[in-house]
This record gives sequence, structure tokens and C-alpha cells, in this order.
Amino acid sequence: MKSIILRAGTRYLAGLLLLFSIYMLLRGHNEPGGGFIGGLIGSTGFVLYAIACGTKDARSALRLSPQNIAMAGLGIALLAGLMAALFGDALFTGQWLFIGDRESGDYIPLSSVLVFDIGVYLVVFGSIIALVFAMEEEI
Amino acid sequence: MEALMAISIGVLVAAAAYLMLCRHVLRFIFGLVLISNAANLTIFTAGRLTEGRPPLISYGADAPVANAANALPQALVLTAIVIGFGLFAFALILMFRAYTSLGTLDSDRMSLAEPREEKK
Amino acid sequence: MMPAAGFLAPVVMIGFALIFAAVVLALYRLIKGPTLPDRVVALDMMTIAIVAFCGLAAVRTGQAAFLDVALVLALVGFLATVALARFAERAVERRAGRDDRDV
Amino acid sequence: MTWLLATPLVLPFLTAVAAFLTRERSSGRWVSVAGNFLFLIASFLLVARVLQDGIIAGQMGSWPAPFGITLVADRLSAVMVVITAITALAVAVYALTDINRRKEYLGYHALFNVLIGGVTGAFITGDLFNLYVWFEVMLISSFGLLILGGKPEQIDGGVRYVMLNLISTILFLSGIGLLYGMTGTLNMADLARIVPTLENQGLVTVIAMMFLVAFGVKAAVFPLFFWLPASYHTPAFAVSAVFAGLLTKVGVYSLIRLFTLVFNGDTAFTHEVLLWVAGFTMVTGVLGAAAQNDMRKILSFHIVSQIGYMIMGLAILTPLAIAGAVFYLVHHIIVKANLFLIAGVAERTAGSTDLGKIGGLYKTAPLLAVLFFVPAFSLAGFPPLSGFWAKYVLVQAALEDQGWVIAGVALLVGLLTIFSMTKIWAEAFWKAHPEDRDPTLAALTPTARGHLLLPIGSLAALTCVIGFFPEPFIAFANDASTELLDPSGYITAVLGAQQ
Amino acid sequence: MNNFAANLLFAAVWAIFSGGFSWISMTFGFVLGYGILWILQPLTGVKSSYFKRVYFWIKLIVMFFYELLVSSLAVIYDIITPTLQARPAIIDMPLDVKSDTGILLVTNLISLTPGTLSIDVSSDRKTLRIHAMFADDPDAVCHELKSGMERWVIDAMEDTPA
Amino acid sequence: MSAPADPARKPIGGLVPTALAAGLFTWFATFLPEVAAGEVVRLAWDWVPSMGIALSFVFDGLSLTFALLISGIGALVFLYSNTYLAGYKHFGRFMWFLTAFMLAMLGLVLADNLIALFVFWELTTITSYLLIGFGHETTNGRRSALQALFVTGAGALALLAGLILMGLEAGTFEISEILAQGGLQESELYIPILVLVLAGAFTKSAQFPFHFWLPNAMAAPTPVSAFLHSATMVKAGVYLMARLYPGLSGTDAWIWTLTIAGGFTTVFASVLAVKQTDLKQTLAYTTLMALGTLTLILGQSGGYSMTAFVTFLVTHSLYKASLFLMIGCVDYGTGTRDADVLGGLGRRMPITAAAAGLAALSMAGLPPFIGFIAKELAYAGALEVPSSVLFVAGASLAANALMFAVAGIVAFKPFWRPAGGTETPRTPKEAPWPMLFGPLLLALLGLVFGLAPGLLQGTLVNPTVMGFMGEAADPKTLKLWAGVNVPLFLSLATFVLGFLLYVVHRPFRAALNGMAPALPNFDSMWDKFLDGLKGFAAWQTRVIQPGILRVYVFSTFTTVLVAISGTMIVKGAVPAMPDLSDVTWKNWALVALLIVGAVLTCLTRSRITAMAALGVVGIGVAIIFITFSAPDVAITQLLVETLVIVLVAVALLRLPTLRLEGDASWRPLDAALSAALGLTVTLVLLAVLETPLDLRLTEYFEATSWPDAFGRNIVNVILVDFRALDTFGEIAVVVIAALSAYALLRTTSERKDV
Amino acid sequence: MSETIVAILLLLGGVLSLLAGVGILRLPDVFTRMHAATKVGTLGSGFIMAGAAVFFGTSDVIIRAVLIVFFLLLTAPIGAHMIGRAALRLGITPWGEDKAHAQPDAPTEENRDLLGQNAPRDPGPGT
Ligand code: NA
Ligand code: NA
Repeated sequence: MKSIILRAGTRYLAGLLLLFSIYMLLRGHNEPGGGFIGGLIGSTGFVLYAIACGTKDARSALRLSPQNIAMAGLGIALLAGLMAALFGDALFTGQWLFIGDRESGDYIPLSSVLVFDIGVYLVVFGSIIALVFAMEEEI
Repeated sequence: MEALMAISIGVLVAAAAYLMLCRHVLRFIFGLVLISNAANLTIFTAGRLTEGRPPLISYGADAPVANAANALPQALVLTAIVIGFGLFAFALILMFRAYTSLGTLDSDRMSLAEPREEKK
Repeated sequence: MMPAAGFLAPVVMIGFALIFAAVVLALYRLIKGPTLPDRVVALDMMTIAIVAFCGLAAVRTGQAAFLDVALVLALVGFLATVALARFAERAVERRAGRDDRDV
Repeated sequence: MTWLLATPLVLPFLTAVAAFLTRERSSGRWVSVAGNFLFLIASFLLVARVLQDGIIAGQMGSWPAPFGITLVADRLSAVMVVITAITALAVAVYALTDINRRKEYLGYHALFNVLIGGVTGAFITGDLFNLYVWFEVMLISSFGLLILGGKPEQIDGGVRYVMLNLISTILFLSGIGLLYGMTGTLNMADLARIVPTLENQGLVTVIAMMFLVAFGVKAAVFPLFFWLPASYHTPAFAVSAVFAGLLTKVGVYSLIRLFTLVFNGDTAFTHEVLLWVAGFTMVTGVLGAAAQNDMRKILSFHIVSQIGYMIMGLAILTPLAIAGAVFYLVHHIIVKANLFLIAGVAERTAGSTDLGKIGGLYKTAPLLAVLFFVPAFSLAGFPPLSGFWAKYVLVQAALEDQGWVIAGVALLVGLLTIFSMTKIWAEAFWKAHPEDRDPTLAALTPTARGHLLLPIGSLAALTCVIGFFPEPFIAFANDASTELLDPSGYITAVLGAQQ
Repeated sequence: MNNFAANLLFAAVWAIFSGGFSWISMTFGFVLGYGILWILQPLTGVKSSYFKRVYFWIKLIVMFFYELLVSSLAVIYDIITPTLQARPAIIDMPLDVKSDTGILLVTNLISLTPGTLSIDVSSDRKTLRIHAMFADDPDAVCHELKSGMERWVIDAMEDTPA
Repeated sequence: MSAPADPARKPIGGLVPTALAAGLFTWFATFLPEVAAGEVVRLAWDWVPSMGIALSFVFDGLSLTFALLISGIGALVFLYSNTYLAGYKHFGRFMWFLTAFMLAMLGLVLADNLIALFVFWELTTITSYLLIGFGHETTNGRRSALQALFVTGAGALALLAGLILMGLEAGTFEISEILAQGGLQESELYIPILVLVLAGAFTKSAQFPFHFWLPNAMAAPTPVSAFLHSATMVKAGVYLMARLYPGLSGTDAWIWTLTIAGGFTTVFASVLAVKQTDLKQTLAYTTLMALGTLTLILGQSGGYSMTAFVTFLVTHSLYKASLFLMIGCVDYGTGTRDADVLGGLGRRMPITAAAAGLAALSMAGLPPFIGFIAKELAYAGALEVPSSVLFVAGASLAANALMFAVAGIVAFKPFWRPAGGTETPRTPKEAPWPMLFGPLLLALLGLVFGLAPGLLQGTLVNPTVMGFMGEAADPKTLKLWAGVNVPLFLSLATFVLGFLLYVVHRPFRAALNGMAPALPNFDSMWDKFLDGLKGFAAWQTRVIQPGILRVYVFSTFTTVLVAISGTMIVKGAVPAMPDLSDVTWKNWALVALLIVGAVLTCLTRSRITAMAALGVVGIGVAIIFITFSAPDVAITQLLVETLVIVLVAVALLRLPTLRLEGDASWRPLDAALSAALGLTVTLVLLAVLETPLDLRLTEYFEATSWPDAFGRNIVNVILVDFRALDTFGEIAVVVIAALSAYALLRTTSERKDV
Repeated sequence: MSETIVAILLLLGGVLSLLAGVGILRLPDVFTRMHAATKVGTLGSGFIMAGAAVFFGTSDVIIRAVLIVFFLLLTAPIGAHMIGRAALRLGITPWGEDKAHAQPDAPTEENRDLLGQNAPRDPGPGT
């Protein structure tokens, strides 16, 4: 696939997709989005990259092996669940830290739930990329 | 509307089953996609359908609007879709490998795991 | 936001009807083909129609959340088109014996 | 308390992640062994607590039942977790030699440990959709394990396995959707509470049959077992051992769970169906085995046949029968996994598992002969090995219940099981090897011998222990049966007394 | 494109996504954008001045809307009239624009111009193949595009003096 | 077998079990005074109390008789084997098996619990299997082992059912309790219990028509034949009948079954014994005859019969073990067991000849041997039988006469008649003393007990008979001279007839061989049975598991259909006609899009069109999610749909078209099944939708999502908080799907992974 | 007032979408159909988004609507380019062109399945 147009478009679209995916991930707790959707969008960014530039470039851009990303995501999600143990709660009990004033709505919420969603994101992201890359390379 | 959904799910299932009964495994895969969609719609419909009221809590409110759509089946379906994709991808790649290592996609002609002459 | 009311409600329904008509026409092209690119164009058209559908749904229900669906689709929808087009192209190249796997 | 439940579930996944991320180092393989050892300890702690306190339940995420996901361990669940851990540890050690670097690189340890995690989850979850999730976890990791190695017959077997199991999975998912549509809940204890109050009990039975078919495919009962003999002889031996031991049992477990807890309103119909299924499963499985001439194929068909016994226990539904089914489950996991492990050593030593191509193991591998003899004759139901007690309890239960025909079938199938086990014994062990063997074949390094025979020996010893000292196990099974037949304890443990 | 410029762009887009240009969202967007650019490093190459780009982008977005609106009318007319008046043809247009982004813009804008659709760029980047719907005079169409759209893009984009 | 002895292994390997057996024998002997005094000693340990199974043992006349025979003969056999098999590669294994057998057999006869008895019963079966399979490298050795295992195993399973029924009927598994409380004969399960128990006993004790495994079991080495297949194990069936005699006997069913089976077996076996040329085979058939006789006797009642049972039991064990061991000595000394080859060994092997002679005289029932007394008692018992004197006495007479002839063939001819002309493989020489000791001692005991029957009378015979008959016990006296009576005349007739048969045994044998094809050959029927079994199994498997995926899918779908729709019809759970009047045109359009896509996927022959049609279905489903308020789900659906197309577009590059050569005639059937399935799903779903949905869970989520879980997107809160464990499992699925698919693409076909 | 604008925008968008559909149906070849889908279809969606933006009138919706249109405009030409390129390589002759001028890249005979003609037989694996 030697499409100059597609490659040029991909340069922006892939970045946009990644950015957009993280946006969808972070807002997911309050609006449509979340780890699954974010991960799917993020992976399409790299899928597009692989289609336009080949998987070799895409892999080197990704730096980490997608399987490792996915597996690390699973680990992160699990650790998010295990965090509750530190506070004496059951597995997967959400732990929240609000930086700022919650009453006024001006605050940054940090939570194990978000960490979990990031794990979900990485899993979906890494898995789909691993699938598509392997498929691309094999065929 | 639920009744109509029930009927269309039936049609989806029938089409899927017909595809899955084919000895061409690629068609089986297509059937799999259809039947997964049917299963997802079954859950979705079993949780009842609500038009125009997504289960979102608007800013400033503590709860969604009254009679908002049932969120639970949505969550179940959402994950079922992603899982379904994983299974589909695996199945597709399996078919691909089957074709390259067995030389056919005709399941009638696949006889390595269960050689048919052996029984004699 | 409140759902569309008054004369806007039937207008939205007309909008839906028009979009559906477009989808049906695209569907016809999709079935009829005859060539793969024809079908891809039809599928692409349907994707764009769903973006419009989401916009109408948002107006009809007063829920901006449906625009998020449209947003995702607008950004990602063309990927299917690209993949299918590339499929056709690579199939040709494969058969002509000059497959360039990576780029 | 909740962590006692959660730890056995979490450990396999942690192990999987750690083993995968270290897979390129030589120490990575030991992560799996260590993780499974910890898993075993955790499972013992769980069963100890269950023995002490009775049914325990924990709310994941601290959301009260039935809103969050509940993990529950009664005796049945706890013992299944323990037996899973035992099998997993045995296979993890065996895999040190049986699984090569390439397969490790491709993620064997992750696939294996996630499989174990899925199995564990299925045993201790108290939530129907969560059960579906664990089924999926098991299913997909079994897919990966099945094809690892990439031999064409593996791929072919994989196609059959994948397609038929996917049908079951989708049926299961739809069944959950429909049951939710009727009851509005997913918590099994809650379901047990609500289902009897539903107006349309006929429809409940219909849904019950859906679950029966879905789990029936997983459990490999007649006429849904095709996928099993079509695929179980193809993967690596460590893999087929864990499949043979655990996977179908999850189906059986689920049938026992749902058909004692939730679908217990129309037993005259459902359990009559189960009884027919049990009979045909026993007979068709054992005859299938009689027609085979390959160790693993014989053993595969025997899984089917043996599943019939467990279903028979469930179908009879007396306290003794359920106890028999529980005992049978435990016994069969140990024995069947071990037989597949032994088949692997036989292949390494004699060059094949095709009975026509091998022989002489009685002479060349006397220790292996002893180690095979124990599980094989246990499977055939000879006393005083575990299989005897399993069969004995079920036959007595059938006779007590005046189930003359099913008791007769059970005994007759036992006889045919003897036939198959002695066929392997006679052909692989007694018969002289039909040809001059490649001398390199028999040369197992001491390390390899240790990796392969240690788990086999341990499982065989366990078989003997259960056989020689069955009382604690049977008493346990009786208690488990009492818990199962009176769901109120389960419901109270999950939902609290006020329900 | 300059890394810094791209970075800011991402920060801005992030702020848009987040629903407002606050310092928190801009900073976070900048950090995120940095990460993404870092990932995409193998793709980025040409250096260019950053202020020009911002202006250019804003202008381009406006152009997109305008051109699209105008370009559709001819096609719509032909669709709704019973007989097809179009004289479609494939035209090969020599290409002067050099950079990837430039080529992308030219092709996209041509695609959104009445009756023309970019089909492909030759692998030596010298020729753009166009499908024109109303190509009664292919050379005229070609000339119009070269002096209009392509010229405009080169003026706006490329550092080389016209 | 005659490999050079390995001196290092010999002394220890065999002597330990010998000492064990001798020690046990001594220990058992210490019970004699108590038992003789009419006491019953019980020892019991808990085993499986929850099932009422205990390791309880009883020492009474019957069990002690058996226990002494087993341990005593066992000690001699171990001593014998120590020499006979010295140097054999698997000597250690052999001794282990033999020891295990002895212990199991002792457990069997001593057990006072039905299930414990069964456990030991099966242990003897297994050890017997392993011992018969001693010559396992020959097809015949394996066949014989399997045959013995299968036949006795089949019987054992019936026995198990019988024992369980008996235990359930009696409410206990303790034999002594069952027998004490009685009443089994009146139970409505009596006949099933009797049939099942006798099935076990008859197979184990090789009663016609289950006899054929025993002669084949002679494939085992001679000590095994002596110990298991003549003296002890085969008597387990007889033992069981004797043990349960007080509980089961006395009915017409009991009398006729045992009389006919025993009588037929005894005559049939005696005739066949004459037919054999291999000395071991000859002895095997005489064992059958003895087992038949014992069964026959147990069919009767009365003091003479019961006394005869014990006496004959002991007598037979002594002479038969002696003769088998003697044949081993001959085999050891000459290298053959062919009666037609052997001759004139008397001078070269005098001690063997003496032992053989003594044993044979007892076997022939000549005075002053115990065999004579046993025979007299048996005739007396037969004459007690009121209903079938002629049959029982006639059978006994015929059998005893034949036995007389066989005694001559086995013990006289090889030693004292000139050889048949053929050289034996080895120059005959006497076996070493450890081998001679056993046969000689056993043979001598036959003489000793004959001369001093009182040794048996009080210690074993009387307590056993009392055990059989309880209060009404009427044990008869064992004596050589009982006066001139009918039994004496029968004895004389036996000798005359037996001598005549011995003289004409060669022509008789030839005549029998001529008749052979006309007789039913149970041994070859076994082969036919096995072939039939395998053939049926193969046929069944071909039908059920034909290896064609399409058939599997079809069967699975059919099962689904039958299970669901069948239940729906049976349970009358069919829904009412759906009301579609509330559906807007827009929703009709949605559904139409979905259906068109599905049908198109089904019908198209182009994979491209199929793929596009799937895309349409995906889009349709997404629109449904949008319409019915599920934006998250719709986004996910669309993203996944896109990725599906991407993957398929890659895969299709290497995959063929949808066209296949070949038959498609079953497709209408597929279509019918599919349609029925679709209809069923619709009906079930409609029925479910008739039930009002309880929204408790959702209401809870709505109420707590923001206040407690700090999230406004309830779907997402459910995913990452309320049901995070589900989500965790599902991302594990996703990871593993990717790993599996990756492994699938990258794994290379490999043969061996060492 | 704003409701009227919304109504006009939505109707306009709907009509344009329909016209795009008609174009796809009526126009003679894939190239001309692409003109309809890419431009008219995008424009239709754009009007509807504009309608939605006016209807809601809040900044977040407006931004979203703008982004949607922006994304469509960015991606639609790229998609069209890919399709057109593939069509040329498949050897599809533009309507109204003579074959020589079109310079199709590949022989049509082998690509019949992609061109909707009778598909060739399964060529076997590994091709
Ligand atoms: Na299994
Ligand atoms: Na399985």
C-alpha cells in the first residue's frame, strides 16, 4: 500500500484518534465512553497507521509489544481491584481521592476505578493491535 | 416494539443457523457474527426497550430522568460485544489457519483430527 | 435539554424518513453492486447516513450523548472503507503476483 | 472473609500476568509453578474456612447482594477450587518439560493460568452472568491452548472445538438474557428466591432446558459431546490433561449448581430428562472408547462416559446421589488428568499414543506402569481406589431410589470401562513393542523424569489415599450434598437472613 | 511540521474536547500531545514554522465548509435531472506541491471542489490522477485546479518561495 | 522360566512372603480352640462409617477353614515359587502380586461386611489378572488375562448390585447381622438378590456357562494355577454361597439353580478333563469339576451334605494344589507337560512321583485317603435330597468315575507307564527340595486326614456345619468305614467305572475330539462376543461421531430445538400472539434493515457481498442501540463492526470464495431446522416478555451511581464498579483472545517438542 | 426563530442525504457515485449537525458538531481516494471513457469476483 494521500492523512488521523481515545477514556465515567470505547478508538489509530505505513513502522512507533501492553493492562486492572485490600475493603471496591472541593464541583477525582478503566483501555488497545498486526503480517 | 424485536431476533437466529449449518466454514463465521448480534439483542430486549432516555445522570442531578433506559443490560451487552469480537477474531484466524494448513474451508473435507478411514 | 417539540417533532421524523430512504438506496446499491468499489461506496454512504441519524436522534431526544456516537463514527467510519478498498487492491496485486506486503 | 474467597480467584490471574511478562527469561516458567503453589495454599485456606464456618459469601466491590457480584463458597465450590489447584499445580510442574520454549514464548503460561483462573471463578461465583464471563475466560484460553503447536490435526480439532463450543456459549448468554428478562436479577441466590414465585413455571422449565443444553455441551453429554472426542487428543499433553480434568467438570458443576439451586421446581421433568441424558452419555461414551485404538482417544471418550455418572447422580437427586456426583467429580478430575499426563510420558517413552504402534512399557517403564495402573483401575472402578467409591455411592443411590435400569447401565458401563482400560494396559504396557524403537526416545533426562513423574505420582498417590481412606471424602460429599439439596443455607449466606 | 506546533495543536484540540480552554485542560492536553507526538515520532519529519501553521489551519477549516457547499450543487443538479449531463473523465494533473501534508490538502480540496475527485498520486509524487465529472475540456479543468487550489495550498504551506 | 537362578535375589525375595504366610497360618491356628468350642471371634475397624462399611472380620468355622487353607497353601506356594521362578526378571513383581493376592483372599474369606468382602473380592480379581498376564508378551497370555478379568469382573458388578440390595434390604452391611436377622428369603427383592449374587459367585467359581475362562487362566505360571485357580480364588464363589447359605438357601430357586449349575458343571468338566492332553489343562478341568461338585452340594441341605462340603473343600484344596505343584516339578524337570509325551519318570523323579501318587489317590477317592471320606459323605448327602436323588447321585457318580480316570492320567501314567516315544525337551531330573516340599506335604496331609479324620472333625467341620445350619446343626462324623451302605456301593461302582475309563481314555478322548465341533465352544464365543462388541461400538461411533462437523452442528441445533420447543409444547408455555400495533414506521424500517442484511448474508454467493451485508446488520443493530437509548453500546458496536470489517478484509485475501463443489441436497433440511430454531427463539422471547420485569437492580444502580460511585454514566459505573469483576473477566477474555490468535498465527507445525 | 432554522437545516440535511442516496443509485459508475456520496452525503450530515448545534445551542454541542463535520471532511476524501484507486486497479473503466485512456492497471479477467461477475473457482491456499 503506497498511498501518499493515506499516509499523509494518517499522520494527523492517527494522532487524533489516540488523543480522542484518551478523551473518551477519561470522560467515560460521566458521559459515553470509558475503557472499552477508548481502547477501541485508540487501537483504530494504530490500525490505520499499520494500514497506511505497514506494521513494521507501526510496531516501532508503538515501541512495546502490543501483547505486553495488553497483559500489563490486565495486571493494572487487577491491581486496581487489589488496591482495596490496602483499605480493608473487598476486591474491586472503588477507592476515591478528590483533589479540590467536591461540593463546588471544582475538583480532580482520582480513583482506583479510573485505574481500572485505564487497565481496560490498555487491554483492549493492546489486544486489538496485537490481533491486527499479527494478521497483517501473516497475510 | 419488544415483540417486533423478538421476531427480528428470530429471523437473525434462523439466518445464522442456516449459515452455521453450511460446510463452508467461512459461512459459519458469518453465522457466528449474526448469532452473536442476536444474543446481544436478546439481552437488550429482555431488559426492555426505552426510546430516547439514555441512562446518564445529567450534571446537577443525582439520578437519571425517570424511566430512563435500563442500564444493566446495556453494560452486559457492551462487554458481550467486545468479547464477541475477541471470539470472532480468533475464529476467523482459526479459519485462516485451517485453510493454510488443511487446504480447504470445506468442513466435510477436513479429516485430520478424526480420520474417517480409521473406523473400518 | 428538552426533546424536540412542536412542529420540530414532525420535521425530525421527516428527517428520519429521508435518511432511511437514503439508507435504503445505499442498501440497494450494496446488494446490486456490481463491483466491490460500488459496494464500498454504498457502505460508506450508510456510515455517513448514520452520522446524520445520530444528529436527528440527538435533536429528537434532547440528548447530546448521541452526538458522541456520531463523533466516533465520523472519525473511525472511514477505516472500514479504507480496509475494503485496500482489500480489493491487494487482491489484484496478489493475483498479479506483485504483492507488497508492507507498504 | 471476602479475601479468602477472592484470593484463589486473583492468584491465577496475577500468575498469568507475571508469567507472561517474564516469558522470555528462563525463570519465567517457574513463576507459573510458584503461583500455582500459592493458589493451592489459598484454596486450602478456603476449604478450611468453609469446613469451619459453612457457606461463606463475599460481596465484590462491597456492593450488597444482589446488586454487586457475590462470590460464594459452599463445600462443593470449595472442594472444586482445591481440586482445581491440585490439578493446576501438577500440570504446571509437568509443563516444565512438556511445553517447549516456543510455546512458552507464545504465551502458554498466560493461557494456562488464565484458564485456571476462569475455572476457579466459575466454581466460586454466585452470579449467573459472572459465571458466563468465567466460561468465556475458560473457553478462549482453551482455544489458545488447544492450537498451541500448530499441527494440522490440532487446527482441525480446533475448528470443531471452537465452533461447537461457541454455539453453547451463545446459548448460555441468551439464556441469561431471558432469565434476567423474567426475574430482573442475575444473582443465583436471588434467582433461587424469585424463580419459584414466577407465575409462568412452564416457561421457567423451558429456560432450564436452554441451560441444560448450554451446559450439556460444555459438560460433553449425549448428544452434544462431539467436540470433545474430536479435539482432546490433539493438543500438548499438559494441555489435554488440564482440559480432561477440569473443563467438562465446570459444565457438570454448573448443571449441579443450577439444577439444585435455581431449577428445582419441576424435577419430575427436568431430572427425568437428565436421567435419560446420563444413561445415553454413559453408554455412547464407553462404546465410543471401545472403538478407538489411540490412548488419548480412548481416554477422551471415557470422559464423556464418566460425565454420564455425574449427571446420573444429579438426575437421581437424592442426598446420596448428589453426594455420589460430588465425589465422582473430585475423583474423576484427579484420575482423568493423570491418565492424560501418563499418556504424554508413554508417548515420550514409546514414541506414540497409537496402541498399534507402541508396547513394552511394562518392561521398559515399570514405574510408569504402576503409575498408570492406579488411575486406570480407579477409573474402571476397582476397589479400593477412588473410582470404586464413586461408582459405589452412585449405584447404591440408584438402587435405593429403585432406579434399576440406570443402576444396571452404570454397572455395565463400568464393565466396558474395564475393557478399555485393560486394552491400554495390554497394548501399551504388556505387549512387546512392535518395532525397534528409536533409542533416543526412551532417554528422558533425570530432570525431565522428575518434572513428568512427580505430578503423576502425586496424583496417583491421591487416588490411593481417597480410595483407602474414603470416609472423610464421602462424609464431605454428604455434607456438600446436604447443602445443595437445601438451598436456604446458600440463599441466606448470600442475601442475609431477612430474605 | 514543527513538533512544538503539533504539540500545541493537540493541546488545543484536547481543550476543545474537554469543553473549554482552561489552564488545566491546556496543560494536560500539552502533556498528552507530547506523549502522542513522541509515539508518532517516526512519522514526523519536515520542519516548518509554527505560527504560519495555526493561521493556515483555521483558514483551511473555513475553506472546507465553503468549498463543500459550493461543490455539491453541480453534482446534485445532475443527480436530480433526468438525463445525465456529465462527461466524466480521468485526468492526470502534474503536481508541484511537495510535502505530504501539502499533497493531502491539495487532494482533499480537489475532492471537495465541484465535479472533481482525487483518485491517486503517482508514486513519484509528480502526477495527481483526478476523476472529473464535467470534463468536456480536460485541459481546462486541469489548468483551473493548478492555478487555483494547488497554487493556494503551495502559497499557504510550502516554505519554498513561489 | 528356567533361566539360571539369580542367587542374590532368591533367598530374600521369596522367603519374606513365605514367612508372612506361615506366620499368618500360625496366627489363624491359634483361633482353632475357640472356634472348635463354637465361639465366633469378630475383629472390626471403622472404614466408611457414613456408608455403613466397616473392616470387620469374623473367625468362624467356615472362614477359618478357608483362612488356614489360604495361608498354609500360600506358604508352600511361596516357598515353591522362590525356586521355581528364581532368576525371572520380574520375580519381585510376581511375589508382590502373589502376596497381595493372598492378603486379599484372606480378607475376602474373613470379611464380615458385604462391601468389605466385595473390595477384597475385586482385589483378588485384579491380582489374578496380573498373575495370569504373567506371559503378557504373547497374544494368548493377554487374551486369557482379559477373559478372566472380564468374566469375573462382569460377575463382580452383578454381585455388587446384589450385595448393595441385600444390605439395603437388611438395613446393614454386616454379614453376621444380616444372617442373624434373617428374612431375606421372604423379601420381594429375594430373586434379584439371589440372581445377582449367584452371577458373581458362578463367574468367580467358573460354573457353567461361565467356566471357559478358568482353563485359559492356566496361562499363568504353575504356582499361580495351584494357588489361585484351584486351591483358593476360584473357591471364592463357593465361599460366598456358603457364607450366605443361611440367608439365601432353602428356596426352590436356590436349590434348582445350584443343583443344575453344579451338576452340569461337574459332569461337563470331568468329561472335558479327560479330553485334555496338557496335564495342567486336565487339572484345570478337574478343578471345574470340583467347583461344580461343591456348588451341587451347596444346593442341598442336611447334615451329610454340609459335612461333605467342608470335607471335600479341604480335600480338594490339598490334592489339587499338590498336583499342580507336582506338574510344575515335572515341567521344571523335563520341560514339558504333555501327557502323551511324558512317561517313565518314576525312577528319575521318585519324590515327585510319590507326591503325585498320594495326591492322586486322594483325588480318586480311594481309601484310606480323605478323598474317600469326602466322596462317601457326598454320596450320602446326595441320597438325602428328596426331590432329585437320581440326578444328584448320578451326576456325582459320573464325575467321580471320571475323576478316578483323570487321577490315573495325571499321576500314574507319566511316572509309571513307558514314554510315548518322543523325547522330553530336557533330561528328566528331580526338582530341588523347596519345590518338592509343598506337594509332598499336601499329599501326605490327604493321607493323614484320611487316617485321622478327627483332626478335622472337631476343629473345622463341626463349627462350619453349625454355621450353616445354626441350632439345627447335624454334623456327620468323618470316618473311613461307615458300614455297608449305599454310598459304599456307589464308591465301588465309581472305582470300577473309573478304571474302565482310564483304560479306554485314549479312544474316549479321540471320540470326544471327534464330537468337539458339534459342542458349543464357549471360548470361541468369547471371541465372537468381543468382535461383536467392538463392531457394535465402531458402528455406534461411526453413527454418532462420524467426523463431519456439519453433522455435529446439525445434531446440536436439533437438540437445542427439541429441548426448547419440546418443553414449550409439553409445558404449554407458548406465548400469546404479539401485538405489533404500537410499532412506529421508523422501527419497522430499522428492523427491515436488519432483516434484509441477515437474509442477504445468508443468500449471497459472493463473500464480498456477505461481508457488506454483515456490515448492514451491524449498522442496523447500532441504530437499534441508538434508538433505544444506548449510546455507549452503539459506539462499541460501530467500532467493533469497523474492526470486524478490517480483519475480514485482511483475512479474505488468503481465503477462497464461498462456492463449494459437491452435494447440497440437505440444505432444504438445514433451512427447515434454521427456520424452526428462529421461530422457537422468537416464541421464547415473546413468552419472557409477557412477564413484567423487576427493575430492582437497575433502580439501585440509578440511585447509587452518582452519590456512592461518583459516576454519571451508569453503564460505565456498572462496568467499572458495580460489576467490575465481570469486566475484569472480560478483559481477560480479550487479552487471551489476542494471545490465542497471535499464537495461532505464529505457532509453527512441529512434530516433537522435546 | 431558532426552531425554524433548525427545521430548515434538518430538512436540508435530510434532503441532501436522500439526494446522495439517489446519486449512488442513479449515477452510472463507481466514480460518479463517489462524487455523490463524498460530497453530497457529507454535506447532508453537515447540515443536520448544524441543525443539532443550533437546536442545543450550547458550546459543547457546537464544538462536537464542528468536530464531526471536520472529521467527515478530513476522512471522506481519503476514503474516496482509496476506493477510486482500487477501482482503477481493478480495471473498472470510468463511464464515458474509452478503455485506452483509462489505463486500467490490471487485467479484468482475474478479478471477476471483485467486479461482481461470476467468481473464479477457489484457487487453493497459498496464492
Ligand atoms: Na474434560
Ligand atoms: Na472442554
